[in-house]
Amino acid sequence: MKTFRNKEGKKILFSMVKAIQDNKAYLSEVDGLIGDGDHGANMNKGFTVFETRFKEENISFTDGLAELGTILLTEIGGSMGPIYGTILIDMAEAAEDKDEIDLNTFSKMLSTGLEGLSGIVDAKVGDKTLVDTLAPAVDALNNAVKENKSFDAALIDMKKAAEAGRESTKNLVAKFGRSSRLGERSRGVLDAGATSCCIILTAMADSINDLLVKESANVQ
Amino acid sequence: MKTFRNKEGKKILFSMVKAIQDNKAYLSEVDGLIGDGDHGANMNKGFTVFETRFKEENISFTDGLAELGTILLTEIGGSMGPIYGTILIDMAEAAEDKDEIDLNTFSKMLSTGLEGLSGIVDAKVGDKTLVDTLAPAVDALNNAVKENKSFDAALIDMKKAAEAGRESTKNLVAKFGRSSRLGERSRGVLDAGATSCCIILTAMADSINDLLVKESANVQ
Amino acid sequence: MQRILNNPDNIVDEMLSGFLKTHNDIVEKTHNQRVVKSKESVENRVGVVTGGGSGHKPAFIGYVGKNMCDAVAVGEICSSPTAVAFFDAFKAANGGKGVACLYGNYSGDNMNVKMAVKMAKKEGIEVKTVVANDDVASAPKDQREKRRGVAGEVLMWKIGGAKANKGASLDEVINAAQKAIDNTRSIGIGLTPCVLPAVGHPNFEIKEGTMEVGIGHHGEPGIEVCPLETANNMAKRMVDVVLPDYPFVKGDEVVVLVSGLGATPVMELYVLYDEIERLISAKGIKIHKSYVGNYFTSLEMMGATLTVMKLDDELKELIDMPANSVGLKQF
Amino acid sequence: MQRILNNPDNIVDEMLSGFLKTHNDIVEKTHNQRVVKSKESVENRVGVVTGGGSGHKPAFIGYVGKNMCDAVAVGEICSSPTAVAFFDAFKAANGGKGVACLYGNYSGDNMNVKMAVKMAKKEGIEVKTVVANDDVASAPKDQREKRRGVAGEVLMWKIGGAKANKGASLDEVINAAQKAIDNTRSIGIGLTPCVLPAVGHPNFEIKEGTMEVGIGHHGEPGIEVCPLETANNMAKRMVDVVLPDYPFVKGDEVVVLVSGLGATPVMELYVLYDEIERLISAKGIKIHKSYVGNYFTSLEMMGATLTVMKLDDELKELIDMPANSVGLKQF
Ligand SMILES: Nc1ncnc2c1ncn2[C@@H]1O[C@H](COP(=O)(O)OP(=O)(O)O)[C@@H](O)[C@H]1O
Ligand SMILES: Nc1ncnc2c1ncn2[C@@H]1O[C@H](COP(=O)(O)OP(=O)(O)O)[C@@H](O)[C@H]1O
Ligand SMILES: [Mg+2]
Ligand SMILES: [Mg+2]
Ligand SMILES: [Mg+2]
Ligand SMILES: [Mg+2]
Repeated sequence: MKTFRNKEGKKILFSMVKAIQDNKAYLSEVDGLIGDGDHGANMNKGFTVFETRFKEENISFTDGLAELGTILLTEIGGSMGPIYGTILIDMAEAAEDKDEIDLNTFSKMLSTGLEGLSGIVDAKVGDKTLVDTLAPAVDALNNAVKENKSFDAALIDMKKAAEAGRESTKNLVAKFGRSSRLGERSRGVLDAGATSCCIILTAMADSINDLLVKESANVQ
Repeated sequence: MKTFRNKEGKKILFSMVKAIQDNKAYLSEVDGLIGDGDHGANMNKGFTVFETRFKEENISFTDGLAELGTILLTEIGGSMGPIYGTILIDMAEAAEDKDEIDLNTFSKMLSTGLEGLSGIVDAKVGDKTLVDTLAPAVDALNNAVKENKSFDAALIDMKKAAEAGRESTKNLVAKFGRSSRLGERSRGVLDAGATSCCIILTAMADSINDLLVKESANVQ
Repeated sequence: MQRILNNPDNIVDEMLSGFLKTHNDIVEKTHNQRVVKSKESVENRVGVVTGGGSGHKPAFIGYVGKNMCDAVAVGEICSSPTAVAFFDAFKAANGGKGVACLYGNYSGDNMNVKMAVKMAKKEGIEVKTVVANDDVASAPKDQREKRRGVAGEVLMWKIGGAKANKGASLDEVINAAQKAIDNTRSIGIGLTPCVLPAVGHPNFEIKEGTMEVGIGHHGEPGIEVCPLETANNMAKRMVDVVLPDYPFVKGDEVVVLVSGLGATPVMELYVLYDEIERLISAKGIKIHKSYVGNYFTSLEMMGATLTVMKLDDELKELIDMPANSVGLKQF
Repeated sequence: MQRILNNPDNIVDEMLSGFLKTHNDIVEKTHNQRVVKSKESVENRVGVVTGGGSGHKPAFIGYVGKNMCDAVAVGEICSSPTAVAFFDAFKAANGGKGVACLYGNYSGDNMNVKMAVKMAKKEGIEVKTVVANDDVASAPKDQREKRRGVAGEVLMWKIGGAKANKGASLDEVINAAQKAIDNTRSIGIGLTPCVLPAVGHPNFEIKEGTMEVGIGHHGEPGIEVCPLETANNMAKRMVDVVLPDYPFVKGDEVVVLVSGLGATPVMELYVLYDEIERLISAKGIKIHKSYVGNYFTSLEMMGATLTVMKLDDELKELIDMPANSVGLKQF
């Protein structure tokens, strides 16, 4: 109930893939309101390349994150390539030697991802980017660690924080990316990156939770 | 009642100008159905240049026809420049030495205009062009001369023939000009040139008729 | 109508004014406001003239320049220039060795050129003409004299202009240009109509989801309206009409020109050419040179034309000669 | 969507394939499918690289060639190329004297270039960058670092490419390109939106009868939406934003570039330029050279951009040097 096996983590990656694929049109729609309407296509492309390439492969959670990140970084371009590429690769590096991933490790992974992102973008919380989803999610995990919460409870906190973070972008004015040129006119609409980040984190949390349940079933 | 004075013919020219101006949009609309939709604009341009240039001038019917024809030929281009330019200039040449214009002269003028046109276009009656209006109008005048009809009766015949000619184009397939590329698809619609030609001849007939009435009033 | 205009009636004059300011290294004005001439000298060689309606940028004025046309008569939008403009263009291009007037087969142009040639004759200027009729879709093969001239005119000008600049006689220039157009076939596919500024609404319709095969540069209807196809199918359709008409066969060497009709993104022209090249090469026909871009447009129509010209030694040498006009520059 | 497409996901690759076939006298492919290089040698001189999203034809690949860029990284439509593509472009343009990467200020490009520069450093290739930020409408003057790069990039490439070909050092090339962009200001007016092929509908709206002043190349909203104006008023509006920002003043010598956004008929660009020229000249500013045409587009958007660059002796010499790229040829 406290950990999941790194080598079983392929399921997590493929649930992330499916979540992005299912939301392709929605994400483009969100991006279309104040951006250029391609966020769904951008994300879907990278995630689907990963799916095709690793469908038949045995791959661990951290190796998969690194591979997915590398695909985004080297084959997708745009903003999403470097942004999600950096987050995922740095997440992977933070735990690549682990067989079992517990809350502490997972929390460190996400923090490292956020740090990596800060190295390449200047956006802070409140700037109406995916940082508004990712940063509170990281905080939620860190707090859960501090408060000794269980992994599954922590995941629920993370999801809630991510959702709240995503929702917060609605009332913000964009400061980075294409929508930033809109100024006040960008208010009132979700940020596309914050939305996709929430979708990814939610899929991650839900499928980790499934693995935890399975683990605990095995243990019992 | 049998003639009008050449030097009083400016009124005829300006009634032709007005008729074209009033029908600018209509002619473009007709041309738009199977041509490129500019016939009204093309005609209007030349006729309006003439209006502007000769509004304040004293000019006879034949001199006016020659000037209008020259403007069309040298300043308007397209198909209408050479076509109407040739018709009008040749009409003028057939009577430039006349002080009084009677039915015989007028009939010869229009015949000469049609001949001039034949020199530059290959279209015959039935090819869905302005020839379908002009040729029967010429025939009607020639017949009226043969039958010794009065000028005003002849003008009525000419108008009827021109109208019938214009209407005949509806059921024809275009053989010349842009609409000819349509083949069967050009059937069912009036020809733009035949329509403008009918408008011009009708205006001509009506204002000649006014002059004739005035002449006869003077004589009585 | 989302357009950059002042009074639509003045658009041609304003355009010419802007054009002359921008390209004063290549062109200059003449005393006739509707005639533009090249800065190249025509002294002691044949002059090359063309002319046509406006709205086909870079045609027609964009093809004035070194080894291309020497003077151009400019008409209103989609309307032939006046006879006087053609005549004045002949005068501007006359260097004493005669003038080759290379133009497209439209009734207005035919009439005005005919009258202008007469005027020139009276003044002792010898003018001979070639009438481009490369548009396969505009009449059956046995009525080639009825076919319109489309983007193949660009190749005709290139050949005629180059030949004139080699010092050839008027007959030689005319023969080369005539051979160029005789060896050339084109077809267009239209995807959206265009709006004449003075009219304000499209004067023909192409329904969303359909395309018009064989459309003319003024929206003259084509041979078939059919459902919109993929780029590859459009390529096949165009190649299948153009190649058999000449016919171009295995072993031939050709020039291929793919032109956009105006508003189609140039990126898509390359997508189309990619497949056209594959299809033509697969038939054993060698593409010596290709041109892809907006060479002959119709305001903001969407769609594209394909033009193929068969080369022989003379045409090959002439097509490869440098050119410096606004619409065609090659080193 | 009336477009010439196969699978929208493959459009960039198909376009590149067609482009390479057509322009094999100027460009060649590299082992990275998304990197196109010039046929000109970079041996023993600085190489010039750019890159950006697709859909801006002739930008970016159209500016590869003699005295222009040496290699270009190609992205998806309106999306930055990958870091790896930039890196491979650096390698392709590296002749041992370093590489100048001259690109536009977009967040994706900034990130990918930054990563690529790091990769290059590891391999011992020295890369320095200039980020174009000529779009006056995209941020206030005191935040120039936030401004987008638009059509002024073409002038930056012309200057950088010419300087590199004169054998200048990397720092000299960078300084010239930086000066070029520092001396350059642009603004765009959008009249219609564009449709990304993979999306299928416009992702922003410009209502019929209105225009968007200051619009970006990807439809980034401008500074003002107002009722559609005459060409002359648009010209005034553009000139009135661009001139005071630098500011360009009486006695200055400048280059003016008017680019269409894609679907606006080129004829209308000349109408616009005609008035722009009048307004600029009336201020006592001398136009040394002007470019009017589709130099930097956004698929099938309608509208136009105005770019003005102030010249000094160095820039004047460099802008006048010949160039042979698909998008810019001058003798
Ligand atoms: N400079 C930046 N810093 C942080 N996030 C950014 C930045 N630029 C873009 N983003 C994020 O990327 C999202 C847009 O992604 P996407 O539409 O795929 O790329 P693009 O903006 O290149 O079209 C935005 O909603 C925002 O969350
Ligand atoms: N070759 C021709 N012979 C006779 N009439 C012609 C010919 N070409 C065009 N026309 C006439 O011209 C009319 C069209 O005129 P207009 O629209 O002004 O010119 P354009 O066809 O150049 O746009 C046609 O309706 C037809 O009557
Ligand atoms: Mg986007
Ligand atoms: Mg017409
Ligand atoms: Mg017309
Ligand atoms: Mg994008």
